[in-house]
Amino acid sequence: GCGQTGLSNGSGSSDKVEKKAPKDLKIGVSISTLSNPAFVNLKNVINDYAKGKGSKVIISDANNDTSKQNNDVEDLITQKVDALIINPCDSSAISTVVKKANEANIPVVCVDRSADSGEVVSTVASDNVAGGKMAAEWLVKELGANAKIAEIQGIPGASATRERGKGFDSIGDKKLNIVSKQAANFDRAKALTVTENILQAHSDIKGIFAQNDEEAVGAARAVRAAKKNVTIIGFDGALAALTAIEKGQIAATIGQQWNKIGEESVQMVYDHYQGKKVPKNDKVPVKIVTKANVAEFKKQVYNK
Amino acid sequence: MMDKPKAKFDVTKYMALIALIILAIVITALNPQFIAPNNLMNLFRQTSVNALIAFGMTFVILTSGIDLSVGSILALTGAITASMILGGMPAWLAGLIGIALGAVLGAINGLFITWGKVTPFIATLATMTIWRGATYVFTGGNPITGGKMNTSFFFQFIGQGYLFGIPFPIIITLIAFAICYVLLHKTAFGRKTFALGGNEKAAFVAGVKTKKVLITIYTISGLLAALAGFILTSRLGSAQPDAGTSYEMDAIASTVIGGASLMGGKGRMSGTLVGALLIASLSNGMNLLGVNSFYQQIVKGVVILIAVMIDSQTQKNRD
Amino acid sequence: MMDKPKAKFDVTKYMALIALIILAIVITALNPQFIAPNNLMNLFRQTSVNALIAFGMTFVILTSGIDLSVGSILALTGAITASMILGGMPAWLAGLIGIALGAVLGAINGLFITWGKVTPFIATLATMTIWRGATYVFTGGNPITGGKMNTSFFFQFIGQGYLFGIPFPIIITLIAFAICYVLLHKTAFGRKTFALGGNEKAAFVAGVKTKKVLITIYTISGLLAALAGFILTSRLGSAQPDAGTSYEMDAIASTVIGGASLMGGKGRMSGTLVGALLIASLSNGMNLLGVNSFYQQIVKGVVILIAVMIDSQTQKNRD
Amino acid sequence: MQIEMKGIAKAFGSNKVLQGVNFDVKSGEVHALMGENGAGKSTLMNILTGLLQKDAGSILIDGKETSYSSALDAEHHGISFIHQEMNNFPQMSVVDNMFLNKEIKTKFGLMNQKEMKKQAKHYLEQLGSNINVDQLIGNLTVGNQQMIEIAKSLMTDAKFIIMDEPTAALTENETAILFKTIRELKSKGVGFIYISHRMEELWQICDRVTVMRDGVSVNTYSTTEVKEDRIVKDMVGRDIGDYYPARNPKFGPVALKAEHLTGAKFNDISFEVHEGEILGFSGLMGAGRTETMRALFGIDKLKSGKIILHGEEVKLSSPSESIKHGIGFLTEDRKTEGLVLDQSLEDNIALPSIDGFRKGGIIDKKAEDEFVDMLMKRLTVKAQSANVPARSLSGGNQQKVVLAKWVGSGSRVLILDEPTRGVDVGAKKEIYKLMNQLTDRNVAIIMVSSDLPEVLSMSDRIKVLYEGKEMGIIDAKGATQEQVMKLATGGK
Ligand SMILES: Nc1ncnc2c1ncn2[C@@H]1O[C@H](COP(=O)(O)OP(=O)(O)OP(=O)(O)O)[C@@H](O)[C@H]1O
Ligand SMILES: Nc1ncnc2c1ncn2[C@@H]1O[C@H](COP(=O)(O)OP(=O)(O)OP(=O)(O)O)[C@@H](O)[C@H]1O
Ligand SMILES: O[C@@H]1[C@H](O)[C@H](O)CO[C@H]1O
Ligand SMILES: [Mg+2]
Ligand SMILES: [Mg+2]
Repeated sequence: GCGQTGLSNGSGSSDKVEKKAPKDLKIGVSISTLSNPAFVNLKNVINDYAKGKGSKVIISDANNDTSKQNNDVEDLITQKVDALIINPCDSSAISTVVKKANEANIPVVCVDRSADSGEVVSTVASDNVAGGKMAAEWLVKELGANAKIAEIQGIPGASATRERGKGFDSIGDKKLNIVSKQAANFDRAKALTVTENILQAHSDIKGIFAQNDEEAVGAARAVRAAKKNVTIIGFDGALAALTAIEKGQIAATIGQQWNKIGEESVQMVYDHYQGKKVPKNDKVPVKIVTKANVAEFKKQVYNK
Repeated sequence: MMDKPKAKFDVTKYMALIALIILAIVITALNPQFIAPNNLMNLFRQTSVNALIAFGMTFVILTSGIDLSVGSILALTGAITASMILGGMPAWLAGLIGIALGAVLGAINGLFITWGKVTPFIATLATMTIWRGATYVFTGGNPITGGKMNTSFFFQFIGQGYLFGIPFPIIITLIAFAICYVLLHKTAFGRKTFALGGNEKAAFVAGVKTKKVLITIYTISGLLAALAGFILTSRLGSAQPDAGTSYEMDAIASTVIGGASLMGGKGRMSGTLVGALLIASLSNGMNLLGVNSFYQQIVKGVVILIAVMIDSQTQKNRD
Repeated sequence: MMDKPKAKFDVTKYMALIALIILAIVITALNPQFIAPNNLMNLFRQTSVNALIAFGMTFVILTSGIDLSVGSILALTGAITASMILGGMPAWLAGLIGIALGAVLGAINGLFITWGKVTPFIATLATMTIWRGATYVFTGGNPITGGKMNTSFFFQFIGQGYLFGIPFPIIITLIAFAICYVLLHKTAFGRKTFALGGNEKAAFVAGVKTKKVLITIYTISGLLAALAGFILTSRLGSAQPDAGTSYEMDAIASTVIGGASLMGGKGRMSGTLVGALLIASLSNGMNLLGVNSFYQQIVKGVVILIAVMIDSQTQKNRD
Repeated sequence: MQIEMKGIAKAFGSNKVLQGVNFDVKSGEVHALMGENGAGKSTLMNILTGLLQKDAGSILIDGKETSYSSALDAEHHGISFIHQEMNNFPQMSVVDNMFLNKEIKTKFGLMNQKEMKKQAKHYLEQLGSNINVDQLIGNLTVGNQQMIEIAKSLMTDAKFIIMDEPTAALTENETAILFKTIRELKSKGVGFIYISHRMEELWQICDRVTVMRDGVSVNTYSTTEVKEDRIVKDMVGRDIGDYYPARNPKFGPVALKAEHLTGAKFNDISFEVHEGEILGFSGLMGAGRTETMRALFGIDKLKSGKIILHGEEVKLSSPSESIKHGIGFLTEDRKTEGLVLDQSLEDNIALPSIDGFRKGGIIDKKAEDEFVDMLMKRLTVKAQSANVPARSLSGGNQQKVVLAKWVGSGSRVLILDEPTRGVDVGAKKEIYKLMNQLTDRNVAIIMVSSDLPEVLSMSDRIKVLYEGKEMGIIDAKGATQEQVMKLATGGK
């Protein structure tokens, strides 16, 4: 038999869009997981901002499962949403549904992580590679060149793990002495155990780079319990980490501006429907947060 | 004296189907989108990966076994297939090799269980961990994607193509269903599977080569998991190192909702298909209704429980 | 004519212990840090959460049951306890209520299994999903932390304190072990557990109230999971909504490595403790040796497989 | 004290097992309950002790209508039941088995192991036994396991003890000790209900005897005024010659020859069976007959020995190979090894032959239906249809289903282990007729049986085993029970 493939090569970006006001928009949001406070916060920011402007919002949670996320997005397309804001579990695996959205002429905005292919209106994310580099440079500055440090990695294979690792190692491999790299899956309990063991094997480490703040908080507990003096830097700027910085349990974190990331991703949708030109790549700057500027960051990002 | 009336219509056999129909009606009433042809196609496509795994799981569960390693087999074979395609091998060949590898991994489970005398739960728990680790080692933790995977028509067709307007994964699933159905219900092998599950000792004494049958069954399970992995890789355009995590639970749930008993000896392929559809409809439907994902889990658990309780309550001859 | 010799020393009973000792020697040879008192304290503390859950699992597995819901019970009770502490309740009272709640959740499993006639695997698979969903609903996906949790001495002491230089979680675990050991091996209840697992019908004929015993056992499992949750919450200073995910697998593995049979009727509390130590030593040791976490999984799977295969091969009376 | 059971009736589905049984027993007497396999003796006792509920009739204890809710309830009221089938926990020690659910506790609620051991030893010593109470009960001989069951009922201070075939597994020595114990307890006022197939025991130990047949109590006698032939007649309802169909064997060549078979529980067993012959295997429980047959058929491992089938040496390392060579094996326990109880008669009957129904890989359902139909007719299986689960049939009909599957698989050598165990009188006779039909068609049959009259009447030659060794072979014609029993208990 002769088959039709339906593999048209995505012609998503139509130059002429039918203009729509925010209150006429139904926005589908697919979040990679809601078991991470960073994303819960992101979801809330998106939700509040969009609802505040009168849009309808439908949210789904992929539970960190790439194929569930594809199903979720398909189901959002079925519901004829006007736009999709996707926080991909994985940049490569999301591409096929992005293409599907393209076929259905639904504009897509990626948030926090990008899509490898398919047409997206915009990608709003922190620059993870830059953040990784920033963390390494900061450690070099604080602890001096060749300081012994350990790297606690995120979920193996996750784009955040790869990118942060890549950025960090690009500097760290040369200027630091990375004695241990262990995965703790972005998980606090896992990071606690892993850190306990790292401290055992390398009792003389001076610093730890944790690829997210959950891990940083877990690592800090291990360090405190072992009564060691280790400089910890996390990644996220999550509330728990900010509190820990205030208390001096964590030295620093690479702060992502979640409020900006969330709001801008929604704004991209609005701008698109106003016929405005939107930047393909919206790199929201990350900044290093230490005791010195934690209050300011907290105010800025969480309004607290 | 033998020409007594045929066994009468047994409603308990159709509990899962009735539940599925009721569910479909309820969801449709709340959101008619549900039965839009487009959504049905989505739904069936969303069912396919789990259904394929569940078909294999049905054989396994019929023998009172369990296969926890399916998700890891899916991931490992998917990754290897993807890397072979990237390396330039024709996609059909890479797919075949991946599926054959799945069969081998399944057979290894069977060997541990029969010759190694390890209970299925532990044997497949161990291989689940091992193959997952192997997948991470093989991929270095990175998804495998790009290159020829984006250009091979065959590869893309498997997960994303249409034939006569029907998504190709659905067609593969239906073919697999037909084969499994015949295998289980119409062949000597299927009979032996049932006999073994009903009473392994009696089956052995009656000449069933129980080890051979068991190894074959775990081989089928591995093969189908790899086939599911091929489809998934094609759907996602990428092989994820953590693909298939906890898929075994959905497959087991589908099988059990479809009327199979974890004690073995009881189950039907059509029941499993219905069970898989029910689970997929639940997610799809709740997504359409905009049910909060947290509540989705609760609802799913409750539905499994109710389905199984109705089933066990309507069985008279339990224990 | 009847004076048979006493049962001779049975090496198969100590397989797990021998494996643990060999493992410890190998790791120490590669990195002497392993037996530093400091690391041993770490190791034991790292064992405690899994060990507590595994103690409960031992009762469950002895009856040929399984409890997949322990991780979810841990998370839900942990979250509720934490929020009560935040709300101003004294930590000891919140802890007690959380643990009691764990017992209730366990009892619910028992009710589904006995009165609902749902097989343990499915019943606890369903409640695993339900309680996890409930945890997410309750926490909104956010960890519960801060406030009084940071100031309550009692609360912090549970997971982080020391008594006579020994981390308090270790002390709790040892006490729980002693109680479970006595309960299983020295009381009538324990005898009934064994009997029920060995031959449920005969136990019933002998007048054992099988339903009551089963419900009690799942209650114990839930209670210990909640206790583990309390310790974990205190250790982390925070209740995580996804805490305990897949902890059931480690608990089952510990129990089985310790010599229990998933077919029921066989198992010992001391074996489970050894099994839990073996699993913890494996992670701890491999971390110390800087083994890549990908390979860690493979090694863990292989070790489980080997431990269980040695056990099943040295058993003559299998089936 | 007195127990009276009046007009007791009980049916399992359509199988009316008890249809009006009257029975009574008083303190200080031993009242025997006799009846063929399947007459309903065990069922009656299960009803008395609350394990089963009666459909009709009444139970009076000292004239007061009573019914027990459970075995434990009955035990609390002084009625203890030593079951025919071992109800124990092989993975648990002797003392744990004895005290299950009656654990002695210290004041802290813990088990008082020391005291329990002491008492366990004490009760076993009363029976003249000094079994090590710490060892696993599964490692004991059947006889010793039986002893423990008896000790268990001594423990409960029972006022009435029911013994369901207690001596079936005991040696003469052990039996003598048991009888001594019974007499002692009797003199202390304990009453016994004593079920046995051993006729001579009636006059050794019993005061009265009630005979049951087909679920009805036929007669009750005082043992001092009744003779054996009367009881046999009551039991079977006709002359015994009538009961066992006559055999007119025509032996063909040797079908199967076993040489020096040695396995885990038997040593150096040799025999041959001819086409058309029924070779009986007799011995006490635990003599190793079943083990021999299992190893021969390839279920268990044979340590050494040769098997020659129709003149050619064969290796039978698995049942499937034995079946390929035309051997069939009806196992002694049809529930655990003979049938897949929840599957249909058709599935069960066709199982060993299923590969033969393949047509292009698919089962030819029509041919299978015809095959099963033919076999069910030939073996007169009574069932609603071939599609009902095996579980729903009566024991006798279940046994016929197992036979049907072996007949259907074209067995030329049939091993029948306890072919009429738990089979009712009518069905029993049909099975005998069937065995005759099979041997008429030159099938060779090896029949293991613990039922002496059956062995004597149906076998052509009788091989006797004792503790895993062969004691000799006798020509069944003119052989007596004494002759066989003597060999079976180790005498020469
Ligand atoms: N639970 C049951 N379900 C169905 N049928 C049963 C059940 N228990 C017993 N029977 C049937 O009831 C009949 C009587 O069985 P019972 O065990 O009482 O005989 P018995 O007189 O004790 O025989 P034996 O001398 O062999 O022990 C048999 O035909 C048996 O198959
Ligand atoms: N499952 C078992 N576990 C342990 N010992 C067993 C088992 N089955 C049989 N035996 C033992 O093996 C020996 C031989 O038993 P076997 O069953 O072969 O005897 P038999 O002559 O067929 O007697 P019967 O079948 O009447 O009990 C006995 O000592 C018996 O106690
Ligand atoms: O940016 C997010 C957060 O850092 C999270 O903690 C892990 O995944 C990353 O993508
Ligand atoms: Mg009986
Ligand atoms: Mg026997």
